[in-house]
Amino acid sequence: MQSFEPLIIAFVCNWCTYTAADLAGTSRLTYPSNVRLIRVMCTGMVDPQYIIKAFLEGADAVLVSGCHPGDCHYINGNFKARRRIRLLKEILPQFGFEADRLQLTWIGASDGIQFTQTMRELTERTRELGPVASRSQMVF
Amino acid sequence: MSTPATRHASATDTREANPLAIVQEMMRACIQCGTCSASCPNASAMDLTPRHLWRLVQLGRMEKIFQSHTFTLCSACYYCSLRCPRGLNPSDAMAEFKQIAARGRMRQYGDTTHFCRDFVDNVRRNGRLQEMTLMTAYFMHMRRPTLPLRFASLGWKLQSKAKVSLPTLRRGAPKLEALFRKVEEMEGDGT
Amino acid sequence: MLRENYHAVIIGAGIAGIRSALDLAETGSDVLLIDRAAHPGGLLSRLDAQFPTDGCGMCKMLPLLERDSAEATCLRKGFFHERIDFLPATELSHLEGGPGRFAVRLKQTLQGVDPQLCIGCGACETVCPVDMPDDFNSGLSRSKAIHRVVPHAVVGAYVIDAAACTRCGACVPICPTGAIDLAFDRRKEFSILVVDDELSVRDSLKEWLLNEGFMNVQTAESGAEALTLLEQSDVKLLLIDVKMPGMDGVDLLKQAKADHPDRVAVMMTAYATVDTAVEAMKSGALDYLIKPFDPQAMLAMVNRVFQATVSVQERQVTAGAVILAGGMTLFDPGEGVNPYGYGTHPHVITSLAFERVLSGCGPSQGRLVRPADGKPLQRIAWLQCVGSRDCQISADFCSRICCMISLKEAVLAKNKSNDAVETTIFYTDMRTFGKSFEPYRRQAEEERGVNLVRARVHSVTASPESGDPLLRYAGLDGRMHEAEVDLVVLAAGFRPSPETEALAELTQAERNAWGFFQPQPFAAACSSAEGIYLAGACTEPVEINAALIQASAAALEAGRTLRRSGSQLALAEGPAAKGVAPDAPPRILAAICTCHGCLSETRNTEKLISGLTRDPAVVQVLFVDQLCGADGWGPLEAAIKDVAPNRLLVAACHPLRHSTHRRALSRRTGLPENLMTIVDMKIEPTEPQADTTARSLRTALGEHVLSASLQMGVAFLKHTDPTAPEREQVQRKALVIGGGTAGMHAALAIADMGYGVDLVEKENRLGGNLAWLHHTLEGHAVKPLLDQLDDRVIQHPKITLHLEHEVVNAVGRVGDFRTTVQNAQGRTEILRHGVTILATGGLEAETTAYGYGTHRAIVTQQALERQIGSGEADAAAWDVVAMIQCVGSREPSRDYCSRVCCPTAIKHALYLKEKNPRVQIYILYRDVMMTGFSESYYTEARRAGVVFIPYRPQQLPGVETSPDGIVTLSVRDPIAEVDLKIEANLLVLATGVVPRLPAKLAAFYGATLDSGGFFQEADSKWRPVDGLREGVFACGLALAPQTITEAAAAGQAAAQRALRILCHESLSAGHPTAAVRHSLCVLCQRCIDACPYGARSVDLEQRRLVVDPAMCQGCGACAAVCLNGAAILNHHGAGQMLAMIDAAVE
Amino acid sequence: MQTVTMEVKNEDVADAIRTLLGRILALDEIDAVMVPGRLPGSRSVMPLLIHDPDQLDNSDPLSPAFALNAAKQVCRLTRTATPKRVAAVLRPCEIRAFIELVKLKQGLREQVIIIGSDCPGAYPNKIFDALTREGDDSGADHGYVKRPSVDESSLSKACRACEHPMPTGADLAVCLWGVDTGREVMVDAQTDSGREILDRLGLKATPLPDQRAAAVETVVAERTRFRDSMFAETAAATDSLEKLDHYFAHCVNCYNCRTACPVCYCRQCVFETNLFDHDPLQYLSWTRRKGMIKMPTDTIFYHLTRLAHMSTACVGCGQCSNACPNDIDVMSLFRTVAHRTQAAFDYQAGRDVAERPPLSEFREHEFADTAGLHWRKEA
Repeated sequence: MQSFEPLIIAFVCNWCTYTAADLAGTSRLTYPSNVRLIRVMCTGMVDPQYIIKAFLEGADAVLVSGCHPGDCHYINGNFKARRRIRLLKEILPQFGFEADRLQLTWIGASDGIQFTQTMRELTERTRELGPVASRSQMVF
Repeated sequence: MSTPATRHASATDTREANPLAIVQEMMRACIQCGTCSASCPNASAMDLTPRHLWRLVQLGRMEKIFQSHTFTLCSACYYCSLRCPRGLNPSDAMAEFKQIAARGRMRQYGDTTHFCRDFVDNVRRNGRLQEMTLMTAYFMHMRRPTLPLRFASLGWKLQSKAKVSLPTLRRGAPKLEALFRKVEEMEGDGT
Repeated sequence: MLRENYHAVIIGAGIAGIRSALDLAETGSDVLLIDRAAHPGGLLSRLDAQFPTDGCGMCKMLPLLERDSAEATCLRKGFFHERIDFLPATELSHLEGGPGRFAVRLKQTLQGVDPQLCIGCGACETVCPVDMPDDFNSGLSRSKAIHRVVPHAVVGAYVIDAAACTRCGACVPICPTGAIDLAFDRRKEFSILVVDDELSVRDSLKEWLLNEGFMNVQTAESGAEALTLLEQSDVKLLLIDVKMPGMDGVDLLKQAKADHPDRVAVMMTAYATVDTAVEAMKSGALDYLIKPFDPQAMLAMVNRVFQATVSVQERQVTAGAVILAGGMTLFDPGEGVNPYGYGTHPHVITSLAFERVLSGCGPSQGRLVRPADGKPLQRIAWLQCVGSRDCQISADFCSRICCMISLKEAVLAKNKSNDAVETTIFYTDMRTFGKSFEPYRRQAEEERGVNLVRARVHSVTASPESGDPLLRYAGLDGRMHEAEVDLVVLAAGFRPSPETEALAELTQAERNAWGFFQPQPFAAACSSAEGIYLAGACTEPVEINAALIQASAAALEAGRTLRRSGSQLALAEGPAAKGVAPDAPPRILAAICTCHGCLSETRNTEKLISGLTRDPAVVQVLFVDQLCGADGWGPLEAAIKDVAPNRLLVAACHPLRHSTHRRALSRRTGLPENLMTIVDMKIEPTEPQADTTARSLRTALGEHVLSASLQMGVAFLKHTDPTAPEREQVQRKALVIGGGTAGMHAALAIADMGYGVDLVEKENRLGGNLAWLHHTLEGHAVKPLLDQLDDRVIQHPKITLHLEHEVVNAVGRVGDFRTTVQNAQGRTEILRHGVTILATGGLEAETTAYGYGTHRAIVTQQALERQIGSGEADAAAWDVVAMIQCVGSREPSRDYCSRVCCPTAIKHALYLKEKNPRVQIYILYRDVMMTGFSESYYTEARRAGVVFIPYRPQQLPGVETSPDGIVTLSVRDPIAEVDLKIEANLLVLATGVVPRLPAKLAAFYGATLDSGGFFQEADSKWRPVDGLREGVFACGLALAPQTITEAAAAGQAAAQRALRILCHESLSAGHPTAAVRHSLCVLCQRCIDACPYGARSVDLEQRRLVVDPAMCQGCGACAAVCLNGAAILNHHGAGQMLAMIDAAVE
Repeated sequence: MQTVTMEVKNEDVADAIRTLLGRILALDEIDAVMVPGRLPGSRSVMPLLIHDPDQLDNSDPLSPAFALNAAKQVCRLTRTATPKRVAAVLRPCEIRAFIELVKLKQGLREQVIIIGSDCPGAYPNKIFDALTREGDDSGADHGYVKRPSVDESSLSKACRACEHPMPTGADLAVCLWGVDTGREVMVDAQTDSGREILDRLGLKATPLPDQRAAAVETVVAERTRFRDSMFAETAAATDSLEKLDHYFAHCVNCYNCRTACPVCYCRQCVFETNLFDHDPLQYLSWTRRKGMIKMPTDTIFYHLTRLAHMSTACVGCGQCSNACPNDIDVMSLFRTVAHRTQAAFDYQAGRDVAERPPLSEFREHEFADTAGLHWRKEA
């Protein structure tokens, strides 16, 4: 268990959180290499399917991160995302994916530090949770 | 209490018709921000704040202004003028009130007006201030027999500390006289 | 890289400059955008959030049509448009010619770091020994002499502060890409001549200079010797002693300058001859040094001269028009009297600095702590009007936006602290003049608990115990109050930006008394100089909304000039690159940047190659060095020609850096840009090696992550749909509804650009409110404007006027609307047009308050203006006139400030005072909204003796009428503490403005109304005249309460926005764009609800769902809401996403 | 008119309803009635669209089973506006499903007069099939109405767990509970159109009996009890990925559950589109990574996605379980999840046509807790 390194898939919006990720990079801040960033145009385009797929295929946590409320480049995509995450937070924990494994955050363009902190904290939390129970034996 | 809005002075008013005109001219642009009042070191002793006073000026409330002793407390430190965001000169306006009061020989400011006049006369006559003669002249002008009593303890204190000079020769007087004449000439109206 | 000929040069790359540049570029102009600063974005690059949205949203300025012409990225990272070149650190040095044929000379200061080579790794920063205040964070944090200009910036990220740099040289070897040039070689060559009759002076100077790296120093002991040497070598700098036997210093100077005026000379003088040295400066000496001088001062001066010589690059271009968009700069509260102790009291900062305190990349990383000592903030005070509305410092104007900025900062502070922080704003008038500002204020005050105190704090002292700021102020209650706070934020006003004076001289554009550029009457974007236009805050401190409207108007005026002078615009239709057949199997070329060898050293490249080529779609893997430079893209281009891939995967650092290269590569190879993907390798410097200071690079990604990133890139490309998007034809004609100020300006603007306009007006005449307006606050008569507009509209061959017509129905989409108009007789006509401009205007609001309608002496401001216009107003007959402001406005039922009422009341008061100096005028107000330069008229009105009496909405003035024609007002004066009875001959009510935009009409075009009934903009800050649905625009009073000049500018702005569409024969989608797979679609229409842009609709005839590709912005909300993939987002599709997830977990 | 009474002769409640349908069909504006009925030559129950009043004899408005949820069939009849309307006899779960479909623009509510009745529940298709094959379905017919004489345990699990057995949302509700069905049934108008229809049928007005509320409450309480224990059982049976996999171990990706689902309104499920036509290399890549994969793939992915897509619209009719060839209890899982997801959005599928599906809308200020790292707040 000690050597467990979680895999985290982060769907980040092109406008805010991706900029924050870049800002973290240019500020020479590092975040755990456990995280795989998938840039999306907007959190509002993250289909619940993607998150389910990520969990089934091997993600130990999934983060969806976009602009602060009111900041969305596409006006309200982040609000739509929030409802979808709310929905999945009802469904996934029922099947052994602890609620903490799915996270939604608002990380603005200037929040480079917050970005790395979030990544670190999520990695740490996921490490605590350990691997998704019995997934490795499943052959669905 | 409701009062009708008093007539407002305009630039064409003569000083006689509206003694306030000159102060109104000076303080019209006041926006009542209160910087003067907050800046004023004597504000706590004033019955009306300077801002209140300027507002009364704008409204032409002569009687209320001259019921107040606010302007007599102005020590002309010019803090207000330094800070006024409208670039006005409240210190000078205060001085102008004093002038109006003096010119109008307003009884309520008699103390101040007489004292001021006797002070100047004393210096003019003696070339310097002679406290004893100043107070004598002041008491005479005030014609209030009880008045000297009010100053008695102060006078005693000052005298015990040798702060009151005895009458001396009028050494500087001739030189000062020329100065006073020149001022009179410049002011023209002899007040 | 740069072009030689531009359609327009825009000076200032703040948001107004960017707006003008984009507007011009989107209508086919090549634009050169320059800025004094090393980065675009101006003041706003330092702000994370704006009022009243409390968000950023700057990216909403990016093109919505032909989206692919610009990079879809946060504007704070950088700004790229294919028709815009941006030159940082550049100033105008000379301007010649006129409209259509300006010769523009520019002076660019090189920043010591080559932006093409710098990869932003930051190695230099770690070794730089110079610790200095960080400008970007308003000096609240520290930076190095070599530093990042904007934390977010990706390209041209680092610059050297030449004044602070000690030229220690540490950064040069450590830079892995050799991007830093401290000009040591040129320093060695830089030729200096020291002329002094004293040997000791000559020798010591020479030694000092040699030590500083200036190896080419000659000396001469006399003027004659110096002249000989000057003939022999190309001396750049002379240090001349004033007093020498024989030819003296000044004579030598004159002769030396006579041949080479560019030569720089510095005089050296003893104290006794300072006058001579000063005199010498008139003969061309740069400066003088007094002997005995400090070697450091001497060397600093020589360094300055050297820097100016080597680091300035001159450029010359031509331009058809010039737009000045230099913006404004913050007033320095430390200037002058400085009653608030700015710069001396540690806990007094400016509002701009507080923005940095709030920022996630600010000095405290967004934690709400006091900058000076890190104490958590619990009490913050804002002081308004610092450097504004202050006649003592020649600032008899209002900086207009500070009230809202402070409100916003207070709300943001509340947000950050979960409402724990106590916030107090000390103000004189809370100027919430925009249409959404009043509700913002109410919310801040009532819901968020921001304290608003109407008082002016006269000075700030320190608490003797805690050292915390102590504020003293006179309350409205007449008592003195004291408040101790943790931090004082000075709502500093604004001043013209520093280069304004020089620009005015170069361009001959006039300035006003405050130093801002002076626009022409009714033409906010026009300067006094022909061909020179004005955008944004260079004319007056303004908010984003107004700056952008004016910027669009400036673009319009520039475009008009270009057209008049016959400039050919370079609008290419259709994608240059050929598409790829959808059924062609993917052939991916993967090019991986080895970034100065870092990859080959540390990576098992074989493993990478075998990993990638396991997928047969990857046809070749190529390792290239320095893909970021021109060197790298050459081999790549050759490989593309050789391998003929139909997809390209690039792994390099910072995708944005490669924008220009990628575009060029696409043009040259024909491979569409959307089939190229750049994976960010996040290159980082390694720790210094033990034996050398030099660093190498590594990618910050672990080996496994890099491999996964590449696989994800392959997955993304492999599953992308290569089909080129379709184009939709455009009806190149405009419909303008409403023939008032805004409508006429819009119609003329579009018609002047050669497109047909149908102008529909309900009334039987043009002009709208111009018909009754008599003169403006500034004293301009309105009638001539109306006559001129009326004439031009009627005579314009491109304008078809439909008087007494109304719109009864409309259908369509951007590029193709069909509108049915009907005349009074009921005859209808169908108009086809590509764009719609709603300029339906507004009216003075009706009222029944204060006895209006019951007495003839109670009138509205409009009625008074009519009386003035007709000569009926008999000022001489009136002794007392009273006015009440905010009648029915700024109340929950009509929750906006009508903005024009205060200027109108004051205009009328001044008019009456002029006609009858004895008339007494009382204006009853809540907050006097004399924003910007109109403030000076407020001062004037006060000076003229107009009495202003504040009232509170909780306690409205009373009005009684009597049969003798006198109206008696009763109101309490809170300062004088008296109840006033004002017996007036005339009571004038300012009832404000209401829009005249029927919801039904707006709905025809998919537009909606805001809570006040005005047109709802797509974004109140960033898209001020656009509807959310593309192709529909609004201006004038239908948009917001506006003055004539503002309405004219809004009309032009709307026209400019419309021209972006009309200038195309057809419109195309960008990448990504949504589409529909009809075979799967069951018309549940959830996607229609999800689309924020109204780009989706049901085609009722064909019973199928359609997407307007031009309106779609590619957010993908539709695809996420669609359950079975009938709604898809091309180029970011579900197939790509699922494949990327698979690759990510590999 | 609000409520009318209809006489029941020979204890044949169904016949009383047939009489009602006859009167409705006689109205000018009604073109046809859709009602469950016995197919000629078989005892199987299917929705019949009847125009000829004589054919009403084939109808079985209180049929003890439903082979399919008829909501989709109503959609077929109401996709576009027609000059005349139809009437449809629907079970409460069918009404709810239809309302969900109306929200998704698959049918027009105003095109149909919905007649519902208190629903005693239905037999699972297989049991009913067995009963009819035995040729004696009297127990499955007559006695059915006279619950509780029917053996509850033989009813479908979905019905036993159905806490909404009332025809909410119908224009006309046939009331059986709390009514002496030996003598009469009552028809209550629940909408304006329902009242208009009743006005024109010339039936006798009557108030609803007082004891009805208590009778309904008893049924609902019993079902809620059953439902909650079903939730607990199902949750326990699926609370890990391993158990979930086990739950669906027999799934063959036939997608019958989604075809039978009344609210799964897609023409073709996303899992049947080319998005899941994986490249052969893809399968190999998966098995390379995992060592072994089950074919066909994407089974759990499908069920979880369908939960995400449809659980907020689930009306609990149980047709998914009915349709499963391998007897997977899809319904129990769906209902267990749907109960949570619908509660999360304060939503109830089919309750009100004016309520928008939770994922079709959003508000600026809501679910503040959903964003941000949870454990951070606790700290």
